[in-house]
Amino acid sequence: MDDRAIDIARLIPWLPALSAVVCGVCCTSRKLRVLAAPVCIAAIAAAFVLTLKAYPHVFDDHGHGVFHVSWLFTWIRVGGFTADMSYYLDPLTMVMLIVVTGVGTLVAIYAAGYMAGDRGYARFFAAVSLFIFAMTTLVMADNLVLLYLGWEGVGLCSYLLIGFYYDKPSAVAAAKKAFIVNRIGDLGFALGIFLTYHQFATVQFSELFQILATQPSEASTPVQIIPFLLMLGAFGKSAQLPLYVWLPDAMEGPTPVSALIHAATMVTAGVYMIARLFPLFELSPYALPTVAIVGTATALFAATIAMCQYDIKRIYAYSTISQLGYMFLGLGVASTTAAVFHLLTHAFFKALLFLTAGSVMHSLAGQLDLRHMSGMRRKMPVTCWLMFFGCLALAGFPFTAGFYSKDMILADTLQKGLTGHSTLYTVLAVAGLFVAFLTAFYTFRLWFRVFMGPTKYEMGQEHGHGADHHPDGVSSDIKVEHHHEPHEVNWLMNAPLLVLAAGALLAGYLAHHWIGDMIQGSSARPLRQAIGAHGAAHHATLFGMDLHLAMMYISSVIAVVGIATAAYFHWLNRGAADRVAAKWAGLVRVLANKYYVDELNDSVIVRPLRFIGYLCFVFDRLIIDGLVMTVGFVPRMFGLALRPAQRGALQGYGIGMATGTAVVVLLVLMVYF
Amino acid sequence: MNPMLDKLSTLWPEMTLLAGACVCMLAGLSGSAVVRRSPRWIAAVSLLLAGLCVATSSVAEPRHTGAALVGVAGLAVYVKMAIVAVGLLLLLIASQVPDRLRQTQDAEAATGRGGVFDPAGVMRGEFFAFFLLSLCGAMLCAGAEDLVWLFLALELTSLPTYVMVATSRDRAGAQESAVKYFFLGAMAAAVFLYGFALIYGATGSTQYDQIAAFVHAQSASGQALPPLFIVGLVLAVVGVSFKIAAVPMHFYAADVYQGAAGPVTAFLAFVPKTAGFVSLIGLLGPACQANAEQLQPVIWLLWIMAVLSMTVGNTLGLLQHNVKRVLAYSSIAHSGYMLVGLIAAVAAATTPGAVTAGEHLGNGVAALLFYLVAYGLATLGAFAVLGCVTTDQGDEAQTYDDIAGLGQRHPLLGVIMLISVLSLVGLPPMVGFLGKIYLFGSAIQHGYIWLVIIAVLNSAISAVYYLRIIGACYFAKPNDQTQVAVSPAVQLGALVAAVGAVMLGVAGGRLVDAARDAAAPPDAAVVETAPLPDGDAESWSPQWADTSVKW
Amino acid sequence: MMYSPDQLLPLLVLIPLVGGLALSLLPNQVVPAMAFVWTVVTLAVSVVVACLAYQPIDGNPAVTFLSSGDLFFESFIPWVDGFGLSFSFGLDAISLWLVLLTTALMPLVMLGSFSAIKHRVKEYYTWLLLLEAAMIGTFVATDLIFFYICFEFTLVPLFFLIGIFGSTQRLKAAKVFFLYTFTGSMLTFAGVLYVAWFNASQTGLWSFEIAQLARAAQAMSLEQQTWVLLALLAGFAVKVPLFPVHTWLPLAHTEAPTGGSVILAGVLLKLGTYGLLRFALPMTPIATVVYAPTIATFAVVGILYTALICWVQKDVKKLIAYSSVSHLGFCVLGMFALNTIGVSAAVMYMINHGLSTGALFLCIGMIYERFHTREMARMGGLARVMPIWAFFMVFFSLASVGLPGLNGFVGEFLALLGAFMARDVLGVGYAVAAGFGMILAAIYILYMVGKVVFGPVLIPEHDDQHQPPYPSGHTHGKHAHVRDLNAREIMTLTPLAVGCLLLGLFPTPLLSSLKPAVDKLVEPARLVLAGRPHGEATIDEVTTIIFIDPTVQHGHPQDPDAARHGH
Amino acid sequence: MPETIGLHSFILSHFLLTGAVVFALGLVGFLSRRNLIVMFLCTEMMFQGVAISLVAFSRYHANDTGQTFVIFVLTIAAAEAALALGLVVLLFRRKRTLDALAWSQLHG
Repeated sequence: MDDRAIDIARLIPWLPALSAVVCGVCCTSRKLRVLAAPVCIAAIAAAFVLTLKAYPHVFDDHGHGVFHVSWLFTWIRVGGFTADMSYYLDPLTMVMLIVVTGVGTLVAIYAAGYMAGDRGYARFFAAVSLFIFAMTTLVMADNLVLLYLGWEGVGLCSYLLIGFYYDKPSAVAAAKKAFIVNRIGDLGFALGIFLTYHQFATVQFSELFQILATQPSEASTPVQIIPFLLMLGAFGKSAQLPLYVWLPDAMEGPTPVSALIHAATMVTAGVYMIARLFPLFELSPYALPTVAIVGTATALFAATIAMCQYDIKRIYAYSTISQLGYMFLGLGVASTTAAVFHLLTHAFFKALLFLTAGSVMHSLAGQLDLRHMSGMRRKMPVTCWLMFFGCLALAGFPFTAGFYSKDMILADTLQKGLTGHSTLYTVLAVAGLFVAFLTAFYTFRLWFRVFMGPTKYEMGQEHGHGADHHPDGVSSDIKVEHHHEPHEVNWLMNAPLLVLAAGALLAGYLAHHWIGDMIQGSSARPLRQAIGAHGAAHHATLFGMDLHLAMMYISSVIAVVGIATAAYFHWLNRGAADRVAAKWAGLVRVLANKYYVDELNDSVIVRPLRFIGYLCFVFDRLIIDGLVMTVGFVPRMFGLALRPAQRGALQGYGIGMATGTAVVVLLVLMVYF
Repeated sequence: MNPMLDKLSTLWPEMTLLAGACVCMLAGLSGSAVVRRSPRWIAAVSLLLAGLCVATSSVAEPRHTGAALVGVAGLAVYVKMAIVAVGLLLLLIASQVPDRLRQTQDAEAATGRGGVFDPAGVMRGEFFAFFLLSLCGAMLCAGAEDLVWLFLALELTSLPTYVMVATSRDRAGAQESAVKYFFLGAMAAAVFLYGFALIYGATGSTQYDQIAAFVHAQSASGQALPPLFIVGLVLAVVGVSFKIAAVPMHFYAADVYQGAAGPVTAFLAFVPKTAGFVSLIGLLGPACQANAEQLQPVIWLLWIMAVLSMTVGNTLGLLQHNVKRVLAYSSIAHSGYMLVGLIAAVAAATTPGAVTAGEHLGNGVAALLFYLVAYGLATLGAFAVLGCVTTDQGDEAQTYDDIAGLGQRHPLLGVIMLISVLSLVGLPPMVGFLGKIYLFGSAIQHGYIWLVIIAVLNSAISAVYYLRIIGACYFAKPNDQTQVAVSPAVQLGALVAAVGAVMLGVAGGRLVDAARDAAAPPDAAVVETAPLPDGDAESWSPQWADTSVKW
Repeated sequence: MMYSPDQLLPLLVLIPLVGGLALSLLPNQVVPAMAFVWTVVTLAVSVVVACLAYQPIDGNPAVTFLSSGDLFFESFIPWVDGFGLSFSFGLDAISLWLVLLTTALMPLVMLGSFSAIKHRVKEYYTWLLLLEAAMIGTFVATDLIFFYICFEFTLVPLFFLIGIFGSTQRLKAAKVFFLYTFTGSMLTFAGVLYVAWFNASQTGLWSFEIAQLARAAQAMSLEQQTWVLLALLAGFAVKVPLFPVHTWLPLAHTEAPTGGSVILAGVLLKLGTYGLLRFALPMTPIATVVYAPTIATFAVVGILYTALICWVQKDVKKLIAYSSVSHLGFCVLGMFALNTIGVSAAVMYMINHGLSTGALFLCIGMIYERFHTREMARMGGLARVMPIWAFFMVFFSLASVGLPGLNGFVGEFLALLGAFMARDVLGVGYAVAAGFGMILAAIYILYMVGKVVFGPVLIPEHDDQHQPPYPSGHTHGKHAHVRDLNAREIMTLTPLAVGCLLLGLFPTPLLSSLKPAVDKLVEPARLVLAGRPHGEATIDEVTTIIFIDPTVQHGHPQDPDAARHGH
Repeated sequence: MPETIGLHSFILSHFLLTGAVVFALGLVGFLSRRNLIVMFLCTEMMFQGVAISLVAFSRYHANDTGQTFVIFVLTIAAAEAALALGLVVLLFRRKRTLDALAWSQLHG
């Protein structure tokens, strides 16, 4: 078994792990610190190469996807419960690995430049390599418990990286918030695993899928509950509606982190999990519709908030939540191909957008507010065009990557709506289109604000190299360049952006057939509700044309209209934008304050819980401890009661003894005779 | 041979002590100072001689004593040997008491008027004489087979102690405790004497075996025991319980233990208590011919006395600031624990087909005897350490801050106090724990679950004031006003007691077997059954008491 | 048969005992080093015992001493034959691993307290070594009274350690600690005597052999077993500490010296759970099955209740103390799931908690040595000033909160899984409720880490009379030059960190060795569950109490035998 | 009941009654009187009360055990008297008073 070529893939997670250890060692001394970046980049790149080497082996000789399980070592085995460190390699894994290691390498290269000169340089790369280890383990896991290990591992790395600038209390609070909200999701996930083991006596995917294949379509209620529990975990990790609050605050971390973790890879873990366990989700009739509804609701909700935000990174954060909503919609309508395709393309253009935003922040010394910058195209032409391509892809401009993937999702939703005659999916498709319009609008609102219009800017307060650095006073012992002019970033940082831009533009066209074959060959192919985008039911038509062709036209029109309105309001006639904002002041204020969700959470959950905690502490000290002390006091009370009898007088004792004897004798006489 | 003569043959140990006492008296009055200082050696020699007599005294040929609770011969040997052993340790500790009295020194010093020595002032001889006499009385209690003999023995035990308490310290406290001890003792004596009289009245004889025959006849014929006998027995038990400071008669204990000097209090804590318990065993022996429900009032009385003694001892002990009063209340509490053993013994004796010799844990009397030695060693150690510390006014250590920081100032005394106190609490490695297993095991054996639960909770309460003593020794800052004057003899005595407590705890097997043999019931002693090999008795099925939970 | 080392176990108890007593003869300067040597020697002996235990017997790898599940290396020193008492030693997998935990932690405790203890050094190390002897004695004892002796003797050393070397309220803490546990264990003493007597009435012979008592005790009626279980719980639940009787722990922990609190958290809390496992399960199976839900409710309430309390604590040591109560709630929950997964998880949990919480206390001790304060409000951002310490602190916090890949996760996950699988004993609600404990654990640990390790730098001003932080004595600029961990301190923490990681990634050697021993302990309870009555407990009396959940179908995975893994 | 020429039971009860009354008087006296010497005398009365009952029983059982017992009781009473008076002299020399209440410093 060990001679199989596929087993080379077992090394993929352990290279970054090794790099994490090496970078950890580099942290200790200033001289070694510079060494961290190359080690990290090399490790992730090597993982990427290994992925490509293992790629052909997931197909059998006539091209159909097949899965391999390669065992590394025994992890947990107790009383029939087995969860080993072994990997499940199939086309879906390959897609995810390409995304993770590919985007990972590019972001690492960018970060080498971006983080140069930072005091925690080696610590940053140690955390990034640990993240890649956790993400690859998550993606390649062969059983639910190993998936859970990767799951919480990425949660830990996001905690470490969000709280990278641990001097800032806001960063520490954001990191804590991220970890705890993820943990809430993970609880659902863990309970899902328990129920799965309880029902199917196994947690390994290979065995699970065999058992699921033989399951009757009408599963028993406990089996139907499993997807809802797993869904909780997915929504927690992928920042969907109830548990999305942590992602916008996660922007406290350095920008490469936001790009890699909070845009491209980690947040897609939820999508991957549902795709991987799709046979399980198909079992219960209500699971997938719930996923679809939550996905669309989140997309709409996040898009509206993004409209009125002024911080660049927060806009992109809400945009990510919105795009993830799309992916969940795709999964909800059993079109895993569309969902994973959108995941792939989104990883490219969102990483691009974040990194270009990083370049803007980098050159404006940490300035992030839209209102304090405009007309930067003269100062930073390359970044301007790179962000332009990213925005096009995000807005879904025809023939860009975003266009293909978003269109596929909306088409499949509409098709399910029309063929299945269920109004739910039609409504979801229409909502999806409206969100596409909003997305186009807020993306280009940002772009026109930043790059178009008169060139004026206010430098951010962080002086020195790299973006939102430590507050001054903390003597960072690196040379401080006092730039007062925004400048183009060096080529080391722009090179990866070019690759990402190429991906954002061309990935859609190149990959939309390739992704279909990959998903069909993996565990994520829909078995029961086979409506498959390219499967049967070609005959659905809309406006006389073939459905997919029609959808292409509609979404391109929406994208162009969106871009035009954004151009009008935020480039040509900014005054009009202010007038509209003034007219709808109430709505704008609500959206700007993110529907006051954070304040709601704080007052409804955090504060009362803390009060209950305080109540328990007082209860513990007063009642339980008090009770124990009073029980301890009882003997002393007896003593105090008996003490008067010992007052020292001889006759007193005599009387005591006499009465004692008399009482005893009388009792004996009375009771017994 | 004339029964009286062979009776005398077993009294050699007592006679040696008596002789020793007289020689001490005389030596005390002799002209030369050296001879006047010699009584403590004379006492030691006579004790050793007595020990020798006990060891060699022929216990082999048992006399048929009819229906005593236990074979008198076996019990007597064990008790006498225990008294000799603990007596020797007490002697070591008490050897300083007479010298500390100012009167004795002044009387010894050359008086201004040309060196005339005032014999009345010299106490040294008398103290040791009374010491030996009291021990002799305790030994007599062990051998008693007759109410009159028992009465005399009890009086012989207590009268010398009144004098020892009165002359132990020059303080008013000693005199006050002596007067209380004397008068209350006299009253208690009157009570139990009246009890004896009623028993005699009901049965017509004062001999244990005749009383046993009478009771046996009564219970065999099915009638209830005559009320006169029951009331007599109750009065006797309550009267004798003055010696062991059980509840109705416990009032004197605290003041007397506080007033008297440390070593004398140690003496009071062990010798009268041993005499008291042995007499109770003797007294209840004949009564046990009756069956359980006929003896219900007596068992119920013992149950009340045990529970009240434990509770009063422990709860009042919590409130004390004076270490000696704490140890006094702890001795009341320990009497309560030992009464648990007595109850188990009576329950065993009154149930038909009672337990045979091979049986250990079920044997209340053996547990009682074992615990007596364990308790003796522990209190002896504690009081010895107290005796070593003198406050700046020249008085003995009384309160907690007198012995503050003892562990740091004198590590050996600290460790001895620690071992003694831990043994009193009943913490495992010490002999006290083994004693508690024996006592509570035998009580549970006969269904007294609730009694054991109360006893266990009481020993938990007792931990509070014992911890205060350890806390004072180890946690408080050393108190430099007190001097720690340690004479070699006292230190040796305390050390032997502590080592004994630990060694017996760890290797207590010997003592357990000795106690079991001592407590062998009469019929077993008469019917020469081969003593069961240790431990792995062959499978025989003892007729167990019914397993119903009594109270 | 190669030499079976039954003399090793008495040696294991005697070395620390003799070592401790021998310390009093040595001069003060050499006492710490000698104490450390004694503990290392004990560790060496225990490792030898472990290797022998794992050694395959006459060549067949599957059969080792551990595989049979019953006691091995038994030896016997006569003590009081009359009562059937003897110092009898014996090991099984559970006690082997707990002995290893004890002997592994002790050298680190010694190492950790070299700089902390300056006065009365001799007493400190003597009491620690005697404590170690008592703890090892508890784990290797197979005679009920010998177990009870060691179990109760552990109180005395700690009473002195807290009383002499504690901080401000040490006297109250020592008193409450001793009396609370002592009262509980005295009730257990009564229970023990009752069981021994019941055995004697059955077999006619007094004996305190645990195996024999267990066999005889199962014949007790449910009512008798309830009383005995109550007595056992009185002693062991206080020690665990289970929810309502836990109030002594925070006081004892905060007042104990660093070494004392590490051992208190590391091993002494395990005496309670070990006692429950060794006695409650085998001796009173019917009562255990009947009252498992009640005890599990206490455990779960304990988890959530104390986790919330942790969150509002101001003193970091009190926070960790309350967290121990919460963690051990998981352990008890796993134990009373009464299935192999649950009980193995409980044993694993004991060891994990020992390592991670012991390490946390060591870290806090190092802070206390430098700043003489435990107030979280007065310190912050120490990562900036002490990066190595920060790494260890974060590492052990995550281990204790159950991050996968570290040891806490395996114990916690399996405990919850065990509780979830035990639908026939406990309802499914227990696992879900305990799951929320995982979230609360993350909340209070990150609250503490956020305040102490991260955030803006704040070095506590030592306004009281303590000498300046650690040896440096520099003036206080914005950055007092506070020394990070020195080599000794790193050497104390690294083994624990490696232990956590290894147990996290390779728990199977431990778990598989536990399985036979655990099965033997759980077997009586499982028989009761399966309805096969014992003694006179009639079948209907048992089954009416415990319904067997019929709804679970398809391979109810109680104990599927073949361990399947991917090829 | 041994058929002897002893007392009839109803006559016995008279003697027992007197013995008990004497005993009770002694007890009450002991508990109420302040003077130490009088207290001692009351203990003597208690002993005499017992002696009366003993003689009565001996006559009732027509054997001499009771009377020998009385002789011993008397000797012991004498010994106690000697000791009591010695003690009282010691106390008087210390506090110049015979009041029992003077001696109650030790308490609590």
